Amino acid sequence: MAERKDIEIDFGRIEAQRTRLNLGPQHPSTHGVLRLEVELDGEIVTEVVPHIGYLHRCFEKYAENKTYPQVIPYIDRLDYITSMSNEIPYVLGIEKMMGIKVSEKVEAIRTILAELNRIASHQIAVATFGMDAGAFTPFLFFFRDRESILDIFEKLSGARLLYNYIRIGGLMNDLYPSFKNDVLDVINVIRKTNAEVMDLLIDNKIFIERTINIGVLPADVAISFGCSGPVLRGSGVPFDLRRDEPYLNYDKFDFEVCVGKGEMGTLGDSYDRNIVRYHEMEESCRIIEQALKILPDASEDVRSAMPKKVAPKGEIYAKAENPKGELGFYIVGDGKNKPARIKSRSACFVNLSALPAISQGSMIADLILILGSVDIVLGEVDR
Amino acid sequence: MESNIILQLFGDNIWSYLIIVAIPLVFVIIYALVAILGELKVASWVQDRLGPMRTGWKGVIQPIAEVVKLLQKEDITPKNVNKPLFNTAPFVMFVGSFAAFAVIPFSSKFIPADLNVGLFYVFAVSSFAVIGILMGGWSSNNKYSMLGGIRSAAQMISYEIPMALSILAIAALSQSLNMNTIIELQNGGFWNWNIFGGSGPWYKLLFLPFTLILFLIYFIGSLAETNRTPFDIPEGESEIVAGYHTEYSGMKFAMFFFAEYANMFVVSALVTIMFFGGWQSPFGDFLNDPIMQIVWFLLKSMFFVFVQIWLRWTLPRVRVDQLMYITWKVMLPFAFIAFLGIATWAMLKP
Amino acid sequence: MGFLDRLDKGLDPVGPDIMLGTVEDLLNWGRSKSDWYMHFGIACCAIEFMAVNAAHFDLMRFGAIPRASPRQADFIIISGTVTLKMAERIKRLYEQMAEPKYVFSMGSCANSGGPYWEHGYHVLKGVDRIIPVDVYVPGCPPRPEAFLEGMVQLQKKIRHQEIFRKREKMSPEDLKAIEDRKIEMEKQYQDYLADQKLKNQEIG
Amino acid sequence: MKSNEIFERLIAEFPEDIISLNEDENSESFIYVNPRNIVEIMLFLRDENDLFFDYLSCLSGVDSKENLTVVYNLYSIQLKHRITIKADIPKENPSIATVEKVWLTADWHEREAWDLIGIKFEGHHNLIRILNPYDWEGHPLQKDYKTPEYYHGMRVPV
Repeated sequence: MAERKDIEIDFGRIEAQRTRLNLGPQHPSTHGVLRLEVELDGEIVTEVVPHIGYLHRCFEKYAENKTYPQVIPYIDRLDYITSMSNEIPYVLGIEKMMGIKVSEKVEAIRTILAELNRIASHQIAVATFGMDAGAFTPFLFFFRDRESILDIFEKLSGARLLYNYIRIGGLMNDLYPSFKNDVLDVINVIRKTNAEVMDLLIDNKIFIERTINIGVLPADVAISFGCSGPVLRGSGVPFDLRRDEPYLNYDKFDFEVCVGKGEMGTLGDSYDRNIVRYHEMEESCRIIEQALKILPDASEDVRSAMPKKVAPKGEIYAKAENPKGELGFYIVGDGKNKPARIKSRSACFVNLSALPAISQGSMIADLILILGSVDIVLGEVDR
Repeated sequence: MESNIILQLFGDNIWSYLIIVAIPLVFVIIYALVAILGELKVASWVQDRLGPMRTGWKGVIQPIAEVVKLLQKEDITPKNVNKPLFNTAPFVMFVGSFAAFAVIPFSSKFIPADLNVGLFYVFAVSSFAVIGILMGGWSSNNKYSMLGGIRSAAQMISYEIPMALSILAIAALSQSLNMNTIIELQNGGFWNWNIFGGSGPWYKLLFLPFTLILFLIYFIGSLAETNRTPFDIPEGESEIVAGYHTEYSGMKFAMFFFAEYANMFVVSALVTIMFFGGWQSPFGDFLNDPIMQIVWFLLKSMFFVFVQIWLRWTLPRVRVDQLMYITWKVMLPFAFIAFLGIATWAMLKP
Repeated sequence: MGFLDRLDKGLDPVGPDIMLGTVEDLLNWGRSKSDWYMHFGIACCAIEFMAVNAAHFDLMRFGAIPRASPRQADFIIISGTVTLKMAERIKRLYEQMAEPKYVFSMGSCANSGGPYWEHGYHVLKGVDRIIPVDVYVPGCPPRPEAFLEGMVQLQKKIRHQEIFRKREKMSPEDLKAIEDRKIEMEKQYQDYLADQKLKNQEIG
Repeated sequence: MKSNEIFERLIAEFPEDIISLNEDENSESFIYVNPRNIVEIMLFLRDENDLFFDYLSCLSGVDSKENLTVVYNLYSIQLKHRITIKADIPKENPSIATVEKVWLTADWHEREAWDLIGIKFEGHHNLIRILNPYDWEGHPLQKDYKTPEYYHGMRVPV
């Protein structure tokens, strides 16, 4: 159990004025509207105070004022990069409260879409991490290939970013005919780009030197901070809800939980968190390939299990392994058609709370990279 | 006198000198426009995009639109800046890079000022840029600018030392600091360029590693000198917004912009002069008349400008301490060794 | 009518090789073709804006180049939900930009509050409540094509602007309105200063 | 470990503070506890070898008309079991001891619960607003919350 420590730096008798620098809320690399109040001693960061809430969009207030199906669009807008995955814990929670069983095809589709969205999210994460390090080109390579994933989502749901596709007890509509081929094509494209980015960015000596040994997050501290997803796995903890508490049909697939190994620097540094994301893209491709095999070809009514009236009673903490980490919804239903309370436990919010602890004593250029390796989306932090 | 066609044509009077001054100025402006377009287009090419397409044919007059726009922009002098320093910094920076053009030989018949310490002079005036950046960074009264200015000063001063050593080695090899002399010694085709040890018998190739090291050291140093990636930490966008020119707008910013591109050309020209034969044709006397010499010189220099742009869009950025590590602990020892090697070759040379 | 439109329409050329245009046309052309933008990415729309920048849509085709510093930007793109906590920052950044400056409001949230219109206790219902907006791009989030259309519209707007409007040509009402506006702005500024002073006292 | 076993372990250790266990098939099983000894209970849950709840998944505040409730969703990464702990606190004096010393993640969760619901966490080192501006008034997720008309001169409702 690591205690919170105040780092005291002894500068002897030198009296130097420290700079208080305000990074954000509008800054090229705070990944949105995060504001970091940084105290600098030359280039060394002595204190980081995150100020959040610049994108507080009152999600929980909305959840109390909308009916259960109407909440789903707002859930899309939490972590707007991973809308498809966001819907899954909420929908699973309501289905469990109401005792709804969905068909095998619906589960397989949900799995495929969640994994596709995981790839899209990790692409952005690795890309922006590279951009923080000054490499602009991989960012555009990933955005180019992310379009092919978005095209599939668009053909399914009609929207590019915020889908509202996974519904309580089913899906918005059935797959289109060439879905399988599209997905297989996308996997090929992704693998090709990943190999390219490996050469261009991740194996680059400068990049490795920049990212190793900074922002080291030991495993026990990570668990105590409640970190999840690639941030926790980067510290070497093989915790993945897909394997530890299987939902959908993840228990049927053979995949590896990627953990950081500290092969270049220290275990749990920024490089490890990034490489975990990189390898997870490949694992997601494998899951998708297996899921496509068990996906039934026959078309069926994916809306058949959808309840006429959604008014569950009871309370549940539903969670799922999102690309960013564990996204949980604590849902309280009192038998009316509107939730009494929905609290979203967002992975980014929790992961970000570890930032001050791991960035003290680093340089200001490293602070940006550490923030990039934590991979936050402010929509989910502020909700 | 014989190295300057303008003086031969128009005589030794004030008008000739004005023309001599005007030619590099016009060249800098045209070159900067081409380089800006090149930057945009090369970046787009690397990133699988098209780049500017709507301004003229394939966007070729995009830089002109930029200049027309920049001329109209409001020129903000923020309230709490140190006004004299803030207003002079861009000009100091531009003068620093433009002054270097005085000794750059575009051809055997055109060199604005044929100084016998040309190499030394270029090196001296290009340090002017440090003062400009530091003035701009400090006077802006902005923490990002301040960080950028200080970083830049530290970086440029450190990188000048290994660069100076490689210049010294070339001076030892050519026994001269005069640009034209250095280039003339490299005549007779690419085989006699300094990168291959200058003119000499075959065993000059034994010293090839030393010249290559010197070339790399000079080129890497020049990237740091011009604040290009991977050493663009003074204006590293992801950390300190726009670095030392965060607070500058309109034409003052354009001066910084121009100065940066002019600096890029100066260092590329120096690489060409010192290692790649300057205006010499690569094929001996073939196509080596004064007009073609200009073409050769520009081709070689622009190639290195292109390499700088290309690197910028490919590599990540290094950190401040790594930057210092590279210069003091890697480049400096190697520069010493290479200097000794070249000095040996200069003594052995028949 | 702008210079290039006149070219398109083929209005009477004076001679075979002479094109007539005013200085204003040239200046407007320069501003419309060289748009350096500052991306104020806030929420979902920011991701779509990044997609606009990427290879598929490539905003740079229109001459738009990103700048990180507001001083060097020509227009600012507000993409996402503007919250009350953020509003003052947006206003300050807008004021730091150099004239002539333009504002893009991207997405329903920035236009009007969007889906957070009804119960959003912490959401500003439209960024045009604090800064003047030139182009509204609707959508939640707008498709990249919609944004590109907005870009074209902005260029059209810039090309038709009158920058050399003479004061003597203005009617007395206009002049009076300008004077009134000046007085009003001065008053607002004094109020703002007093407010800041009060706030500083409270904090300190 | 099943929730009833956890309940028995707890009731043996803290006979006065554990109120009830609620089990339901389609709902989360939760244990009501008395708020006054919450830190000791949490430390017990975290440090016992067979319980080992090292991971605080979520901490939420709920306003249920009569009183405010603090809900702790606990999970054990090593043993892979979960439990929900609930503590009711009165609306007039909504305060409970902080658990930030038990799990570091509770720091921000508690600040959020203070900001949105208005639960005071005694002993928290920095209990200030986190999502709303620092000079915001009221706690928006309370059932009787009224949206302010103006904030810094900007109109808030439509």
